[in-house]
Amino acid sequence: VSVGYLLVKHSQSEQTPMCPVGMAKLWDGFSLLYMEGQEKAHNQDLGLAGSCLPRFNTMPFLYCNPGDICYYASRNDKSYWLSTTAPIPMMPVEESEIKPYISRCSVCEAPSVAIAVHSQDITIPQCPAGWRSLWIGYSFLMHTAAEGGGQSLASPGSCLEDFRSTPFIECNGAKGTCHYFSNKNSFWLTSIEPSFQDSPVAETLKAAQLLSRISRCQVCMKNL
Amino acid sequence: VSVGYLLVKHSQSEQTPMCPVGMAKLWDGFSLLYMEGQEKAHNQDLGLAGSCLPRFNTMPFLYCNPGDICYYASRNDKSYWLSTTAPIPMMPVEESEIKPYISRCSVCEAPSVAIAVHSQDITIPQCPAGWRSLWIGYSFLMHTAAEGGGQSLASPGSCLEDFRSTPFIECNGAKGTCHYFSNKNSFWLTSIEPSFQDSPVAETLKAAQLLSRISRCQVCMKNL
Amino acid sequence: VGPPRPSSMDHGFLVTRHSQSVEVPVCPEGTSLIYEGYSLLYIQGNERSHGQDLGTAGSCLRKFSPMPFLFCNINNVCNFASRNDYSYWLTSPEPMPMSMAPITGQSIKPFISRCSVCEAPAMVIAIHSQTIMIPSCPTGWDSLWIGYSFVMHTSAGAEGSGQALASPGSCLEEFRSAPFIECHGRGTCNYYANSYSFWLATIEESEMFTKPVPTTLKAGSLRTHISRCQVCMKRT
Amino acid sequence: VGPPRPSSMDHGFLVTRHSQSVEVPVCPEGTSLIYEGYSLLYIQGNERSHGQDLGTAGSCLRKFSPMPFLFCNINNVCNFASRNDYSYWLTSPEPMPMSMAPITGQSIKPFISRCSVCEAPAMVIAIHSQTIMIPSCPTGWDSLWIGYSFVMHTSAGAEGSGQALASPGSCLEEFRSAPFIECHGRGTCNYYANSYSFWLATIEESEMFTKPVPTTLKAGSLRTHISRCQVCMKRT
Amino acid sequence: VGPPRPSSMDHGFLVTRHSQSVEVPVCPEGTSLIYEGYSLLYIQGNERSHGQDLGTAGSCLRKFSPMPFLFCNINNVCNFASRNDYSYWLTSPEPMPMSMAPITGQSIKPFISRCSVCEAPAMVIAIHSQTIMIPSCPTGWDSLWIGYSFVMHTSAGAEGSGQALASPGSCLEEFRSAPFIECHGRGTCNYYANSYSFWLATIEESEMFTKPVPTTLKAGSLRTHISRCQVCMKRT
Amino acid sequence: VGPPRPSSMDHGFLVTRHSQSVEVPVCPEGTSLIYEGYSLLYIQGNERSHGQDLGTAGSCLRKFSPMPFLFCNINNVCNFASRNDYSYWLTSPEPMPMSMAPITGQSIKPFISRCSVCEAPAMVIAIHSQTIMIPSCPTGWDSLWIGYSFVMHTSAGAEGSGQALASPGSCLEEFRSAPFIECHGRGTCNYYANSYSFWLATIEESEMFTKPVPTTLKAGSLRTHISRCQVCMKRT
Repeated sequence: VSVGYLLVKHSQSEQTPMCPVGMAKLWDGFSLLYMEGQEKAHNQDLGLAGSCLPRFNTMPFLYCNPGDICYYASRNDKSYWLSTTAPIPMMPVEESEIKPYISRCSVCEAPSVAIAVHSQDITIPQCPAGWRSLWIGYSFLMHTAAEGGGQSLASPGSCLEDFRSTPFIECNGAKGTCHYFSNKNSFWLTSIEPSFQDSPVAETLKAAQLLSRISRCQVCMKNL
Repeated sequence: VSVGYLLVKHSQSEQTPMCPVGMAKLWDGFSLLYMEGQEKAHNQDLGLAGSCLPRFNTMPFLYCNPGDICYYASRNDKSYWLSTTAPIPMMPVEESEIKPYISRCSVCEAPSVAIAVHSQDITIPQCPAGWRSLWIGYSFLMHTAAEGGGQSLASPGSCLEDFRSTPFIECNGAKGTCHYFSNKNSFWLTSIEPSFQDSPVAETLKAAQLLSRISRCQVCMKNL
Repeated sequence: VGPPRPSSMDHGFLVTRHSQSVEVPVCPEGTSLIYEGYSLLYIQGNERSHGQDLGTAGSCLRKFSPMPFLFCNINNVCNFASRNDYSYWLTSPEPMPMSMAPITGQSIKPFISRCSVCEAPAMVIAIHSQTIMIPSCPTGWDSLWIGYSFVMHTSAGAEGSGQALASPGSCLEEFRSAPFIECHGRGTCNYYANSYSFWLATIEESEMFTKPVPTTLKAGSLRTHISRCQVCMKRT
Repeated sequence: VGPPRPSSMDHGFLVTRHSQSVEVPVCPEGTSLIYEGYSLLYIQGNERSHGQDLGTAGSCLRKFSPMPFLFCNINNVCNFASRNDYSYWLTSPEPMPMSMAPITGQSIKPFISRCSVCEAPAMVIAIHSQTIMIPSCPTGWDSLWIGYSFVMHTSAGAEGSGQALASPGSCLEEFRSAPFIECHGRGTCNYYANSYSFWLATIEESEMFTKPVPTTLKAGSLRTHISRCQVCMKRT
Repeated sequence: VGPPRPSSMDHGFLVTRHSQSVEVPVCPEGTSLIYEGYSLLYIQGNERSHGQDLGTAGSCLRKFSPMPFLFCNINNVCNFASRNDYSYWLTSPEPMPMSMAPITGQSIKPFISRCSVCEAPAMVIAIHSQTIMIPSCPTGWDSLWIGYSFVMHTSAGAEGSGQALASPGSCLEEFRSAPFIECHGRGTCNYYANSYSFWLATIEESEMFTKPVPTTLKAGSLRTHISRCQVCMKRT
Repeated sequence: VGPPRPSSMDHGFLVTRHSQSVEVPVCPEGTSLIYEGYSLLYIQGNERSHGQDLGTAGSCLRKFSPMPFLFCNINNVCNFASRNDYSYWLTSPEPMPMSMAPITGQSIKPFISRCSVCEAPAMVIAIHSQTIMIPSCPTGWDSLWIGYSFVMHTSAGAEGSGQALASPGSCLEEFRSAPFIECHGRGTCNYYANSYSFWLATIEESEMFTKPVPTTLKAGSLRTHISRCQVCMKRT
């Protein structure tokens, strides 16, 4: 009966997440957000299995030139990973110090399609009739750090269980180090009132108020 | 005798700077660092008179299209200005609150050419024989905020009298507001030891240590 | 939300339809409505754009705002509508006011296209003919709608995004040379001359490997070089 | 909506296969042909690139042209092949002429890879080993083909695009250091030195958190550091 | 190094003047001609632009070609006119043909502005009023010409460049909404809707710190918001 | 630093000369040395490049480091050599090691070009012929050196910068297809295939308005299409 839908879970912590009851795990790994080669970003949707890489390295790829020559870790390429709640380090971390910062993930085989729904409100949106909830979260739209990328709002990757202002970390490939640099921005859907808002009022939110404007979401799976 | 060399002084404060003794002031104004139209930055070298604009506005320019149509303040263009030491505001500032944040400048007529020399060291470099000192400072190389620009290292604009980690402020044209957003980076020449350094060691510097690695500079004018 | 369906057959495929008008579009036959919204094309923050595939539910936001997002830095500070960011939306045929001044407030509403997210019993794809003929659906697939082959778009800063050509989002029912509008956080929307829309072109079979002939098309003949497409759903 | 059907029924999953040669590829066992075409990797207009996932039907255009698209501005004017835009296509192993001059006209044809869009009864995914060993398909999944882990590509202006790593498009059957060619609106195609292809690298389990060792690979040893992959289809 | 000279001696200051017409401009009074040429604004290679300051001799190329440069890679190969690069030139008031088709060959000539590089006895600067009044030269400086405050320009890919505001290049004698044209390596030139020119705006003294009022200007009123400027030379 | 000069004549014009070798260049006749250093072309931080004009003293850094700068954020934190930033330097003719592996440590030194900053009594400019003939200096100007017309360069991320064509920095004494090297903060330098150098091309008088003929030049004939130049100083 199953036709092989995949569901990807990211723990945003050092623990490997569990697959929902009744779903088999195909593999687990590390939560890759995007990579940057030759200063060009290539994004992975967190809802697709490609964002769960079985092995981690600050430099998970190499590149080749016409003329049969390939280079590994010889230029300034980078990788970006979903991060954990480990405290922001003062200095870039390296070697085994990196491990606590990288989120883990699992790829599960699901009986049907999973989607994200967003309330654009601080209330949790309902799943459509005939769909059941997998998890609730915050509406993660996009990320930048010089280059950047984003999530499809229909994908479960756009619904992160934990909100934080540092959802991802930068690893400098050939240096073998990872760090939060201050040019990282994360973009989130906001709450909108009324449903056709024509003149937004500028706001700056600090620590405790942050959650007052972040849209909520739910990941839903079709019941069979 | 004078052939009309110009010297530009930026106060990095709310006061209009004075021209050095014996030099006439041509005009004074506000310290424009760069502007951004259609997401493309256009930089002004702080050592050239174009960086001292007689009038300030968050939107000092307009743009035109083929087909005889021009637009003022109708899209998301920006301007960036050297800033003062006024404390970083919590919220974007607007209207008369902006004034204390914008550095002032004067354009002076000089008898000969002025240049910057950089020590790449924490000691102050000497002026070449036959040149006299105008001011000493810190070696300001480049700035980014999504887009960005830089200074010619031969220009007096690359030698800022005051070092700070927030040397410039962003003004959002049509909104009429200015703010320090956290993606602003300033780039400075470092001290280098020995004179041919082949393997730099990574460092992260905080508050009090900052000056321990910033190169010093001097602006010198040819004696006649 | 529609009559009961044999749930053991549906796996939860979604397809999004955009009316390119102020009317909420009806779901194609054989599919049922999940929710309706406003047609988001892409956003741009910190000079970087991020697009939504028009065939997915992500392009149909339940609520409209000229600034539907905020951004946070690593120091636990978030900024809303305080920088020069952009959102782009599909539009209705509403003509711009003669003054060409930016539109604000409630007068934005007539410009924004509506959309519906519909649940389908099977996969939905787009087929492109690369000619002015409408392509047929493959055997065993049924037509949902026909349209024009929309492939990418750029605007401020030459940023933009594009459609996956196999997605129904690459087959827009209406062709317009200005299919989307730009909105700013301060509550204004407008059309700009550097908004470009890119469409698959028609290619004659015999001219596939010959040098393309540069052509400028003007009002009246625009559609002569635009590829047609059909959106098809697997028959179940 | 229709009579009861067997649960193993088709939902219309598509998978695209690229031959990286002038031969049209056969559809993998268990799948059936929808249509065939030419292997489009990405286009670039107004200096902005837009890629197609090689695992989707959007990467298989039925017709080839060095300039398969046009663009329109908001004043009802469309331009075809009149500005400096690009298209990029997967290639065959055909060697470049010694002169390295751009190729034009019918001599382009031997360079362009062919593709088939195939309908599959279930989901098709790519699995990457990040070693030089070919990974196994998960239990209950069957192999369609094996290949090398292709992740992204850049060319003119350091623009480019990439593959979703779970998509079959990220598993190319042939490894080449120059897997794609650049074509221009004026009817020429060529390889350029700043065309880069990016591949997943091999990583030893024990070296996951250690500093990578810079390595330069030359003809003969290229494949020693390229991750292998397998494309698998759920057995139904 | 040499005998004593009069202090008012020449040091070799150069100033470049652009006619924005097909006539070679005359050097301003008090300066003498070094050479004449064609008015290059900027080039764009590998999607990156590089501009010349219009006040310097670098903006006056003695010869015109739609592709005045070539590029080399590290393998000792140079390519000329074989990729999609651009050059941009100041233009004359020549109107575009009605067809809006790209212009080629000898018909390009009437569109390209001419320039003269002149030697001056002292420094030459531009002064901008940021009002519609022409600013005076400082005491002791003489006027060379008056104009409009031209500050930057963007075109394909939102790339472009700009003028140093103290350079005479930032004071263009003619205001036009389309002051430059785009040329391609394949020998064509044209105007495009995303060619933007940026000019200093007028600012009322009393409104320096107030929120700007968005304005759209159309034929007839264009000049009401454009800052004026004067180019001045130190009297010696 | 040199013999006494009649100081009342000099206004302090500086000109920078690059040897493109490991030898410190001598100052041209009539000028005197201010200081010597290493030939910086441009830096790149946060994916954005910033160039130095090779004719100015800013391109001659007294000290070399693969990472000659640091950056600070608005929270009073500065980072040195901890991110993936770049510096680019003019090079000597030293051939790369066969392995093409990045060079590190003291073996970097033989690759980096040296420079001298010299004080001149009058203005120094570059004149370009746009032919293979060396152009003459204008009447009343003396030659300092001859070279090849270097106009811009791009590398990682298609970023880069360029030379003002009136500056002596646009006239490089040696032509090489790889005139500069890339260095990284972790202490490595190397040549990369997407490092492009752009040069003014030769243009026949009679072909100024004709369509350029695409040409690929290889070792041996490279110089046949590169414009020549001369650097001239006003005679005082």
